[in-house]
Amino acid sequence: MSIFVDKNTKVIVQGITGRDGSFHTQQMIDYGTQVVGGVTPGKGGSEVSGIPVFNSVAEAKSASGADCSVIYVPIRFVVDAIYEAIYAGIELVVVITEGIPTLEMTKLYPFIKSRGSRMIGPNCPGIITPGECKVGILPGHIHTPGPIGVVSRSGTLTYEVVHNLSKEGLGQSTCLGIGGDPIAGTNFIDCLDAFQKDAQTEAVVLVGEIGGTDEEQAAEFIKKNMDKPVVGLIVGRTAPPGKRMGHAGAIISGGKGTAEEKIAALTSAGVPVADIPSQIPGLVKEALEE
Amino acid sequence: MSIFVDKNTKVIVQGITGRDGSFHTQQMIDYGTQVVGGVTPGKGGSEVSGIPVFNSVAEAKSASGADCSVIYVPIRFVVDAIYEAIYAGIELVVVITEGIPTLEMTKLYPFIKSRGSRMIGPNCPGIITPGECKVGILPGHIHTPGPIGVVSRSGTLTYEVVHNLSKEGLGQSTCLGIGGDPIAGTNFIDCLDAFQKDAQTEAVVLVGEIGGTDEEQAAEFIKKNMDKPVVGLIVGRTAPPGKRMGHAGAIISGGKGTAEEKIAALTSAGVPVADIPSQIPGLVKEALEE
Amino acid sequence: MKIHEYQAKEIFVSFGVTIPRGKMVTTVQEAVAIAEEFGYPVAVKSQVLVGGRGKAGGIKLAKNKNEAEQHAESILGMDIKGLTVERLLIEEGVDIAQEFYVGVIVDRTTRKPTFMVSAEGGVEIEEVARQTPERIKKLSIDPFSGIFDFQARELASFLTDDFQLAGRIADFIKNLYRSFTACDASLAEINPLVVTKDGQVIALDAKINLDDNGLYRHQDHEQLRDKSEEGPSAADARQMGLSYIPLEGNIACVVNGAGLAMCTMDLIKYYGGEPANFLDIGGSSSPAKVTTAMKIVRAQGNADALLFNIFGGITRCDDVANGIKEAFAGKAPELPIVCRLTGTNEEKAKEIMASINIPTLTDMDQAVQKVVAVAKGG
Amino acid sequence: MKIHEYQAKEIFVSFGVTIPRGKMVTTVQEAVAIAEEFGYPVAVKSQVLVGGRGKAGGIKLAKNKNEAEQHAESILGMDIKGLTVERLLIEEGVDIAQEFYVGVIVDRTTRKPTFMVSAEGGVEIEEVARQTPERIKKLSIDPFSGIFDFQARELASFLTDDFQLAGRIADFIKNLYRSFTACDASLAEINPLVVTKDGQVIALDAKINLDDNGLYRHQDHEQLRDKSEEGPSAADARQMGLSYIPLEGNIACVVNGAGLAMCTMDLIKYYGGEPANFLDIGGSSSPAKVTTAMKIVRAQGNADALLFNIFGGITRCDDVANGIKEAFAGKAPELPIVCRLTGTNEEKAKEIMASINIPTLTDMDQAVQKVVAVAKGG
Repeated sequence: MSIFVDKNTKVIVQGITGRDGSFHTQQMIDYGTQVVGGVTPGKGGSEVSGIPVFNSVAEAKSASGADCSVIYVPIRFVVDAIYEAIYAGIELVVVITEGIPTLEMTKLYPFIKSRGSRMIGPNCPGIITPGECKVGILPGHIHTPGPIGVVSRSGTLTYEVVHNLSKEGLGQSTCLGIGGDPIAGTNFIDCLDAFQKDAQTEAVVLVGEIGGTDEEQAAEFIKKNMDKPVVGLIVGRTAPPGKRMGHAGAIISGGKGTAEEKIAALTSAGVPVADIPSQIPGLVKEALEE
Repeated sequence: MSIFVDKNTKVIVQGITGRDGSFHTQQMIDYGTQVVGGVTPGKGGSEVSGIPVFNSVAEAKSASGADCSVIYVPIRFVVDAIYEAIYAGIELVVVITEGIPTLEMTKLYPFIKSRGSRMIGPNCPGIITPGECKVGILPGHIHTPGPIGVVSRSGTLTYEVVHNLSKEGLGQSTCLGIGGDPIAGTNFIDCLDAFQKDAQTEAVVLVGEIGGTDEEQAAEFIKKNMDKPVVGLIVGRTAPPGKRMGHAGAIISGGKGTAEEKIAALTSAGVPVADIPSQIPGLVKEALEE
Repeated sequence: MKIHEYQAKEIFVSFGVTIPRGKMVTTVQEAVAIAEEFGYPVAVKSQVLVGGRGKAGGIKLAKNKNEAEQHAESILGMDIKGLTVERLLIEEGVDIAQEFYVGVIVDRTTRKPTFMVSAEGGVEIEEVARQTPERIKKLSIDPFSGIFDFQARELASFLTDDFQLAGRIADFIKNLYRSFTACDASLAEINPLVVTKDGQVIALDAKINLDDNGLYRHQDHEQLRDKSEEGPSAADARQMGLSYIPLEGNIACVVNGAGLAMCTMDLIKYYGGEPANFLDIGGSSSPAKVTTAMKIVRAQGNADALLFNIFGGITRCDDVANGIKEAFAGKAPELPIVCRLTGTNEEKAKEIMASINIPTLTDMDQAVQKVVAVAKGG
Repeated sequence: MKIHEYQAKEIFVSFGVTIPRGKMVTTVQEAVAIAEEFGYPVAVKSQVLVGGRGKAGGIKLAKNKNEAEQHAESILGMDIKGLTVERLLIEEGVDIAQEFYVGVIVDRTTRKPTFMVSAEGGVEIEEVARQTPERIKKLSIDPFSGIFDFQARELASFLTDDFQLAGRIADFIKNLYRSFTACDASLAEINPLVVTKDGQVIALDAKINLDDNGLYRHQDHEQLRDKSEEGPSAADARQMGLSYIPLEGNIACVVNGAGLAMCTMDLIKYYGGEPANFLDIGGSSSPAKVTTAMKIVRAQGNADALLFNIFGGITRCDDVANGIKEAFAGKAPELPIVCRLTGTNEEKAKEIMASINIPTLTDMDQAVQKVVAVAKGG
């Protein structure tokens, strides 16, 4: 078991003929992901890494039966590409592209909900169920199958955390980055809920950062709805207020969204919070032993 | 029993201080309708026929517990008034005002559905459950309580039909006009479905007219889903194609929407169709006797 | 409200839809001057609010000054389905490589703005729909979000396999949609949309029907109304808030409510008569509406008898009776009148009508049977 | 992106939001000339991209030419929270009757554009939110349909019982919303919105933060950027697609990924050091990004040691190593460098680093502990 993707997930790649799209298509195939088609308007009929390219998601879906799409198209076309995927009935859309205007997200979010689909991202590294399916740009080799769910607002920091877990023999059920934007298609609660219900997952690592109140809401959710142990990490303790720390969503504004508040919320929900990534495997092991 | 409104329905009047609004408020009160409040922005604190006036639907609803609103506001304000009612959580909105642009209806219709509310109209005479509740501008005195449901795209023609029924001793469960616009908040099928489920209703009279395919769809619905008898009347047999017969929706265009097609559809669904209104009571009695 | 081709094109061009160079003229001299300015060939196109102009000889191509003059002369003043041509659109000739149909309407079934496109350009779309429906692609648009690029591409791809050309058609389609919504149209249609030999995408013909219900928020659209084609009675009716449609029969009828008015027409026919008009005086009562209705019926001239059919709800019967009294102002009616008045203030109305010696009935069937007999001279 | 008050007001006024008559100037002479043109009193307002200008003495009222000159002279060149005042906004004085707060942001919790209004105008809204939250009204807007009239009225009615005035404030609010969405703002704030003694509704102060993610579709917004306040390093970083924030510490760090970069800063602090910056070179690998990062670190000047922390995923470690090699071009680094490189092409990177005599580590904790020790001179 796992969450959101597994060995049966059939993936199409929107923007497959682009630089990032073609590179990661090959990477996903190499990992064993079922990549069943690609989409680039006007390039229909060609192939990338042996995968057929279509002019539209509708065509790709009807030809391949895809249920998941990963989107690498340039920022100017990405919003339209997401609507296209949802209109075509794709259930899971993973958006790697960075830079969607927040006002577009205020429209996309309720629209996707109303259609019963799920979006992971935007501005995210993707999702991986080790040994089964990798969708996005995460480096496959650091992941090992196992009982730990990992969810993060970050990219490389997630790899750091996963690397630490794998090194200490803690394999992962599913790892995903939900993206660093102020509004994300999937948030911590969605993932925690799925991990709680997933038979393979025995504990969850939640990697948060400054900005917003997603971690506080996650803490509330954990307190009320989870019996599986959760271990936290919050970065940005040393970040100055009012400055955007790279991610559009990582900003302390109006005195809100500080690391202290988030750590306090998690701690009060019974979630041990690591000071540094290398403490995480130990905290997970302790939690599992209890 | 009845459909959509009954003696427990609590009604507010949007546009209560206007000419039509104040006149029909008194008429509704006289009929025995529970009119619990009125709304005219800027006139909050005043009274019309002893009914308190509020500045907003939200205020009127929270003060009165209204679940129904009837809208008489001028065309320039009517779309906003409808959204206001739905946002405030009003379950049934009856829109008397005529002239909403069709493109606005393409937005209002899915919005209201998504909120789980119902709109009757626009451009309609309203709805009456004889002896219990009258919402709109229908003349109350021609109605008598009884087992016949009446649904119509028209106003005065409905009165004509009801008048004929009452004269022949056929009282009504509920009578409503769904309005003469191309897109209506409630269509024939919605009403037929409700009448089918209503214990009081024993037979239904459906009064259609040229334009669109609502009657054809109703015929399809009757064939599949109804065991109560339905009697039909379709007007506009003599209407020339391409001309709007008063109602925005009453137009034969591209050879579609003729009376012949509608009559044929109803007949094939086992619905006897009257040539003229005065035949209706006889057809209803025959149907009830079978 | 229907508007002329040249007016539709003016709207389209303001939203970036490409149209041929052209100018509306009302005289032969102007037509020739514009043709000379544009160079030949030019199209000389009658501007009337009715379909089938081409078949009627109302659209001609002129290859030189002589032909331009001849065509302008023959088309101006021409009668097309009862309408007199008073305006011409002179348009630069276009080298046509391909012709398509592109239209957008509000679809009553899906309740959404809906595109229809077909590679069968230049022919009647209803004909294509009947004979080869698979050659039409329909696509509904979410009115909140508008048309997406992928949808415009999907429509364009149905018309051509050439991706570059599809891109230009997709842009055209997006502009067409913007025009459609911005002016509250009920229909915006390009037939044919042509691709020129040098690859341009152009609206060769153009049609917009404006939603009458949208006119109140487009004050500027009132000036698009061609009052000469509407006729004075229709203008009177519109200004007074009446719905009026002249018909061929000889029994005029004045009714309150569109459904009841249609029903009255049907009933006249059912009892062996022929209605002379559809005339709905609407819901709210006002003697002025009745006098206007009387004026319209008189102006139309083809009636042998007049039926009032009023079911008083909001409309008060006495208001109608007062209107009738006012309309005759003491003089005897010039044509026989049958009056059916029932409902609100029925008794008062009867008194008023009695004062001018017009009897009233309360039953619709009786009234219609009587007016049919009267019109036949019975 | 933050923009100046005078720029925000230019945007607002183009959407019908009323502002006082005003002009931006950069010299005392201009300031006086404009003040003379407007007549007195005028407000002399420093234009810097930081809050608290008033408290810092950056906003003054001039009652005559003398005062206008004095204030312009004292404010121009003034230092406000580290920023030098280079521009003034000279504004006509306004007779204030009432002051309100009106703002709209994208709320992360409701995921919708959300208004906040308060009758507590002119004071910090965060302060009001903390002390008297009931004096703030919040209302979320559906981004597809935009703000409805009834919502604008609801907000305005929270501010005043005067229905006429509420109507004008409601119009103001609708215009504010249009400005907000049209320019892809993340915040549009009027504090205070004032009602003048003759009943006008005016934006006395104005603030717009533009969503950085929206800039790509507003080419014209780039000219609003105040490069003088940004500094050359920030401009370099932006152009190269790096995220850079200078800090007070002495350990510079260059990291791939924002989360890992924040984590690195935290780790430096955790092990007893102080970070000199946040610097995220982003995902895709390019030696040019590394050389730019080096240039920025050098320009900042307060670093005693430099840490590279790279977790190679898409970023290839050898690209980073090549960038470091290029940046030094054979010369010895002017400050001690600690390198942590792990992941994609780690081995190749180690070889390159060895060729320029910089040892590499693979463990983040070790690397940070080492750089902290090095920076302390250990």
